Amino acid sequence: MLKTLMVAEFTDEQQLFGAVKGARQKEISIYDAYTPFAVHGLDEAMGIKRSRLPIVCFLACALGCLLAMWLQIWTSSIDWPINVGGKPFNSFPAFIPVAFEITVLLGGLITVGVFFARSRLYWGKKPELFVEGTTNDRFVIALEVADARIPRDAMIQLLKDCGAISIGYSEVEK
Amino acid sequence: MSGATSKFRKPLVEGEKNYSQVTHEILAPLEGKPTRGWYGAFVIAFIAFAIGFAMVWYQIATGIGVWGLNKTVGWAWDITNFVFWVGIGHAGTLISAILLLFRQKWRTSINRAAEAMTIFAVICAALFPLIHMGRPWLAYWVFPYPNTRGTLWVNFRSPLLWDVFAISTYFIISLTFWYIGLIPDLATARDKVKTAWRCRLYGFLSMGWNGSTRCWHRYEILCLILAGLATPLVVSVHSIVSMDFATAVIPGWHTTLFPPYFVAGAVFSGFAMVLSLMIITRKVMAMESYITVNHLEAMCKVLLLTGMMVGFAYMTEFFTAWYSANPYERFVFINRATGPYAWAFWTMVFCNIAVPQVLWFKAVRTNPTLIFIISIFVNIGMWFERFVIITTSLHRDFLPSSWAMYSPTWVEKGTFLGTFGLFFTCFLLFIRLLPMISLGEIKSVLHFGKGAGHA
Amino acid sequence: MIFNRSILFGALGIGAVLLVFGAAKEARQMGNTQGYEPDQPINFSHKVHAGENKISCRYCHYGAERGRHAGIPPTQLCLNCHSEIKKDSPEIAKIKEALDNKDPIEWIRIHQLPDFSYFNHSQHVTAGVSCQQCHGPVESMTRMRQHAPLTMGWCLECHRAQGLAPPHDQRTMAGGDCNKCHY
Amino acid sequence: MEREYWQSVDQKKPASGGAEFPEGHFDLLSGSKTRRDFLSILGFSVATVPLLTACNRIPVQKAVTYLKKYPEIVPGIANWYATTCSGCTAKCGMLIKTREGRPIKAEGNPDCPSLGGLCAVGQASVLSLYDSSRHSGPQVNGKPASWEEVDRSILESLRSSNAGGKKVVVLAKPTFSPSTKRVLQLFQSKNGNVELIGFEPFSRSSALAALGKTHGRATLPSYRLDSAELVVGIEVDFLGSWIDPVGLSKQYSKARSLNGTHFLRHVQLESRMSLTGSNADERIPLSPQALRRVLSGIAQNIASRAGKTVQPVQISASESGIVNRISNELWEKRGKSALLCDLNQLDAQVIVNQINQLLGNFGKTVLVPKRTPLPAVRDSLDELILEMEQGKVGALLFLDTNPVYNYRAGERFRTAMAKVPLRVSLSGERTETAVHCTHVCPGNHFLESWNDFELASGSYAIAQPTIQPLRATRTAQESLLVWSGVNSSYYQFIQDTWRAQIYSKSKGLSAFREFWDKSLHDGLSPVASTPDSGSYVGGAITLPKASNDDGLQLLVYEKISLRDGSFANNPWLQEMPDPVTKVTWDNYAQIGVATAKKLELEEGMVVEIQSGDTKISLPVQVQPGGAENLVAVAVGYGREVCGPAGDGVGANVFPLLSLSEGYLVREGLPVTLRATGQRYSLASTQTHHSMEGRDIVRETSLAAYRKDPGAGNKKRMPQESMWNGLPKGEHAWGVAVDLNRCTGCSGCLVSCQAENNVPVVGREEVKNRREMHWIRLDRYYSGAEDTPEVVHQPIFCAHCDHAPCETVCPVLATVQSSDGLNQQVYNRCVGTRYCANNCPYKVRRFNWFNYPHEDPMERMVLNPDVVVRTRGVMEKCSLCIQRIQEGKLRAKKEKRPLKDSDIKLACQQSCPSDAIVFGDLNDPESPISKAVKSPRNYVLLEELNVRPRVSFMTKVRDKG
Repeated sequence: MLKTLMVAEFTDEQQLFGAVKGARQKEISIYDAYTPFAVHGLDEAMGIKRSRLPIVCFLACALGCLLAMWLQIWTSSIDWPINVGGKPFNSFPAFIPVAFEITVLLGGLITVGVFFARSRLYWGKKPELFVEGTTNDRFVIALEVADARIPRDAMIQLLKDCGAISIGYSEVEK
Repeated sequence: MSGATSKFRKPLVEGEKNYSQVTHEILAPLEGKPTRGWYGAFVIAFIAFAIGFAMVWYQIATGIGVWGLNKTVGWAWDITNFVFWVGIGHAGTLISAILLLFRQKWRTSINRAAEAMTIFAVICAALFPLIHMGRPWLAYWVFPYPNTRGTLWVNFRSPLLWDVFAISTYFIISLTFWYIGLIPDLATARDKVKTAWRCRLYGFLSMGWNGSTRCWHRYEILCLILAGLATPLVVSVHSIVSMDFATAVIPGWHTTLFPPYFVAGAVFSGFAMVLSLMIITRKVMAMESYITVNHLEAMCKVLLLTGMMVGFAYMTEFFTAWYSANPYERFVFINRATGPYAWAFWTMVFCNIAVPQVLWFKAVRTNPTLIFIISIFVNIGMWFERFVIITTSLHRDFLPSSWAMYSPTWVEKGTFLGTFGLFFTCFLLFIRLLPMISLGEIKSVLHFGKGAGHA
Repeated sequence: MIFNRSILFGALGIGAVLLVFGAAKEARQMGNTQGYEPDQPINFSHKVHAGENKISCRYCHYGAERGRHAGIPPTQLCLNCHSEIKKDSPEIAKIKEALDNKDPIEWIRIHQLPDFSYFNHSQHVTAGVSCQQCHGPVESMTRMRQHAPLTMGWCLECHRAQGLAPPHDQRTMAGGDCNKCHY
Repeated sequence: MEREYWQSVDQKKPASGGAEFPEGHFDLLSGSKTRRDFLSILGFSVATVPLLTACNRIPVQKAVTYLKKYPEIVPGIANWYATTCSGCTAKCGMLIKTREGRPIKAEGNPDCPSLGGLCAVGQASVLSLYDSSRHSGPQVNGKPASWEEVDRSILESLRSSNAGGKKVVVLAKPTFSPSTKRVLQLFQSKNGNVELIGFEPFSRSSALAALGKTHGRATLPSYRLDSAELVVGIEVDFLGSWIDPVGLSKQYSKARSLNGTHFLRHVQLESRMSLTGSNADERIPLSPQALRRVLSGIAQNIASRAGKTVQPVQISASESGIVNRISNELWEKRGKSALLCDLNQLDAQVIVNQINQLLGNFGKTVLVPKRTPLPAVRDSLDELILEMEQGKVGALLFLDTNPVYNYRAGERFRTAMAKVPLRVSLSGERTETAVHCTHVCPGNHFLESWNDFELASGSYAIAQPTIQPLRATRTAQESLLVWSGVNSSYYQFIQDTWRAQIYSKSKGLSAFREFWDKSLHDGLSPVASTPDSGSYVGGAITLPKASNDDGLQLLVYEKISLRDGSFANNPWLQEMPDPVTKVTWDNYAQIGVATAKKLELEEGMVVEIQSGDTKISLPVQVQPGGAENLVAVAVGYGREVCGPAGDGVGANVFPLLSLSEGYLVREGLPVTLRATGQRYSLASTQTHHSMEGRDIVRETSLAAYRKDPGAGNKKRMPQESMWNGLPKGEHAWGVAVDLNRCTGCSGCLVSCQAENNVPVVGREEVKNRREMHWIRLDRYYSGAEDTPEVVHQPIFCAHCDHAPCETVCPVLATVQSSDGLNQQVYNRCVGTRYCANNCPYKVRRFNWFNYPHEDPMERMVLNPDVVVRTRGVMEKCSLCIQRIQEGKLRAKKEKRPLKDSDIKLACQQSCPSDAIVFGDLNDPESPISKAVKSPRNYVLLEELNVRPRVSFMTKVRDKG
């Protein structure tokens, strides 16, 4: 199943902001916007829900911390307790540095992994580019045509008003 | 885009540039022909690297005895170099992570190169704990993995083991952070370059990045998370490195002051190295408009501050030794300042305390040549700091019968040279292969301080 | 299409995990010669001697009770019986030849502990460890085979079961200190 | 007790600029370097291949069986044989441990007069046995030959020498062996005109002659220091190398042990700082000439007190002060004192005997043994050289003598030798003399031979072979028997001697066989002739000649390790640090601090020492406590053909020497010194000689000790701990070292080296401060530079309960055992050296390289119960864990609990002064528990709270 998108191209992030605001006003669902850099406030303007990555990170860190503590305490005082310099088998304070490192390591790696998975990014993926130069100096908005409550002409007009230098259609898999 | 410059903020990028120009200028080295200077530098760096490789090969094939160590001084240049490189490796992550958290926008033009420097420095650093082992081919024994020895695990009480975890974590997280930062720029490069293999390489590595705002949203949060993780990591890594010494019983090592002292020292040496590199790079790669004098000045201020922190730590060490009335501790510090290695101590004091004081003057802080010279002094001084801590404490400890002197052999010197070779080889390849300034970030601050009134 | 790709990636992922585990398992076995069963210069059968004829192990391996090494018996010891029994066997002829030429038989060593571990047979025999506990059902082996893995973990299994620290019976306490075996 | 300790002599000077960071020196085991390195690199590359392909199988190993069953050999079980050491004249009893037929360790025999002690030389003799540069078989004119050929040719030559009216000279080391004496006499009687000449490079000829003159028996005196209260030594290293160092150390330490009622006071007058002098309660440095004057003064003083008149002596005021003080002390302790002297001057030795006689010491503290050596020793071979030059000598046999190297006119001897048609060397070792012999008939190593000895105590000792000769060698005595036409083995011959001479004296034993077997088993005959006071002949007291010329004078001495140079090819002894100077692998010109200053010399400067026309070059070693105007040089160095370890090490000092009245002038020879401008750094294991005011060796005076046994010691700190203790084991091993007994002789060091397969690293590596000895003897000076006090302290792994090394090892390669040992697991070690850095005692040793063990002969000395460590791993004292395990196993097999007396550490066993106590701290009755409770006990660096299991006992000096 294919979905039709209306793709407009701008040269300035302010114009894109205008288009986003306009589309939201007209209740046109925005498929996505594409910018060469992170334009501050654009995500809010588009009404993107705040990512839950911090929660993922917290859980990953907690997992790392527990895993590291368990590994250290289990190996040093349960699986094979060995007298090292007369110190107690469970030398808890000495286990903090490694636990901290594993916390950070797992926290970081798992969060990054989840980010890749959630954003569908993987090595060798073919990029989905509607307009050439999106990664250079073009600011692009893709609107979903099918859901729109206003006619296409009005949509085109809206985009033109905002300063679009080109407008086209594109089809993506649903 | 108006040209009016703000009275309060200096622009972070100089001159009138549009986005496409920025892309073009920063990606220019990727496809342009390397300059003669680059080739010259690369050949020298590679020869140094080859020398280092030969030294390491020879040492592993023959035995640690080819170094100048002895029964009393069991660590000297090896661990000095290790701490030196780890210290240098701290600036990158610090610039990226802490300055990101503090929303210091001036970091944008230097963070990429600084992070790259971190990674290469950590590689150089990690080499030393590996080759300093008597049997480096068994280095994997430091990892706790199930084995047929009934499972014999590892000693989690050993600071050296903490080091293993700290350095590996630091390397992996720094690499990840760096790579995450590179993805949008790799996408830009993918869409910009013409050469087929570069297209394919950047295409593969950029993971199909298309600048989607949904991704940018998560991406920004991820960067903040990683910055948040990396900041305590930086502090923990050098604290742990310092614990190699601080938890030992040897007078001159056994000091609770070490963790903050080492972290300050690491920032100090890291910024010095960033300065040395950036001043050359901006000149050679014609990036003066991106890495501006303002950047240099900001870094100089950090240098001055951390330099004084380090100086304060030196004094505190002496005070503690005197105040503790511990005869061994006192002796170590008297010996440091007046013993056979006094020249190393005073070199350290001169380079790390005296020289940076000239940075109080703005004229100095804005003169790249002077900054370069100062940064080199600091680099030397910080190397000597580690040498002084490690060697002078070991060479005369508790029982005078075992007191001994240490002097390096050509193998140690060659290995140290080799790490510089490795570092610069990597760095030179980096500036030819990857965008050395973060495009995405520089574009977002392009109008900063120019009164254009963007968000 | 996305579905197909997920399957592909899933399969690749599982494959990678299996590979890592396989490699780790293989690595654990590195240098382990359990099951080693080489041809010996003389077709000596423990099954015939120890199994069918019930000759005590310590008749030939007399060192086991007294010393560190159980020892492969001196060539002459074979002839204690074989000067009468099966005199004409070609295998026995090899023994006689060795004795006559003063050219000792070179057996292939099966049980090899690394040089850095000290093992004393008499210590274990005194503590009541039977030969079969480590060497397996020797009395049923036609050709000698390494029964146990002879790894440190395998040694420790038994030592731990015996009790590592006092209070224990002095005679059987095994001990778990490194320097029980490593010095 | 705080005292001022000063730094090493060189440290006192301002540091010379820039010298601290010299060009890195890299010279690994120079000489045989390139090929080995190439192979090791190759090996490294090849070794990586199977690792990478991960399919390596253990290579096929062959098990080669014994053909026959030898009832005495059970693989893995050691056999011990009693024999007698041939290292010096003392003839200490030895127990040789053999494994699978190979001697691997020498220990003292506790049933012998040496009471179980054994010095470094005796310990190292097992390595000499496996010296692959020993002669491999007989040679004629430098070509290998069979024994039959050699015998035929020698017999022929002897006959023709006789026919030509020339005489046969046997130049033999004087022996106390009854059978060897008989062999020599037999040879003399069977071969016509035979002259026996006794020659020893560093003989006690004057002492022998003096005793012959005063007491009618030309023998070496023996002593009972354990019943003396005062010993005065004059230039005599009786704890190190003189007559019977082990026996005297036993007596000395017993008499100073603080257990008995009296304490042996020791006053030493000497020129160089000897080991003995370093242990003295009072040491007075005097030049050799001054020593002679003082000795005369003492003689005169004592004689006048005894009512005899002697001509007055002219001495300075300060010298007469010394004379009066010493004489007073001697006179006060008459009958309970002993005057020992090693000046090689007949008059000096005679008056020493006379003084002892006047003091009534003979028969009490000084004894005259009944044994006499054959042939009578002489220092001069000039007469023989003359005869050789005149062509009067038809055959010359060298029996354990090497005059070309160690005769003062060795060069002249060598030229004269050429005139002798038959020249036979009977030494097993390669000697400079054998090179110029027509026939080399190598004798066995003493561990391969039968022999017997008459001891100073009057009993008879047997030396039995502990291994078949490794080479085609033949005991020298057997060769002489063959050439005397006797068809019996030397073993038979000894039995005959014993049957006739010794068995006949025995009472109560039924058969000779029984008597022989018992003697053989014990190493000692049950029969003894007690030494007595001799018969005093008296005679007038003639004072020795002493010149008043106090110019620069030479003193030659024997080092405790190499002695007269016979052990020069023994790497263990070459690498043994000199107990006083701590220098290895070299001899040197030892000069006192004041003299060095006067002559503007410093350590490491090469000087030329000249006497007459001869000169030698040696580096300077500046010695605190050295007398003024003295240059002391050790003999035994500068060997040329002895083998790879000894060749070219140091310089030969014998050619400088001269004779006076037939005696070798070993002390006081006037010499001149000239700096050559070259420098040479000595390989020293200790470069800093002051305790820096630290509380390392605790000591006190006898007077203070009598008041409070804990004097000089501090109260033990309360043991605070953050942690609850971990489970305690069945045993708790501990060691206490009595610093009052330890003399610093370093016998323990070599014993440990032999027991634990400690590698030899060579001169360059010692210079790099990488010696591997598990036990080191720290020596500190304190007080004035010219009259320093010296302390010796053996340091080895302290086996801390809270060991700092353990905490820092990342891979658990060093952990604590249940019985409190700090275990080092070599095969787990990855070699980070963190443990060594964190060891406050610096006792850990790292294998910087693979140390050579390739020599198949030398490998045989390795202890099969101890792993040979490869490069890259840390090692250290294990408290002889293999011995502890062996003791445990023995107890287990005998189904009884382990007693700590079942186990003796290698260092403890051989200690000639019983300074080391080892045992179980869990047993309150054990000697160690008692030692630890002594008020004299302390642990080193107690404030670190690492809780070492090794503790020390304070040193007590009688300060008068």
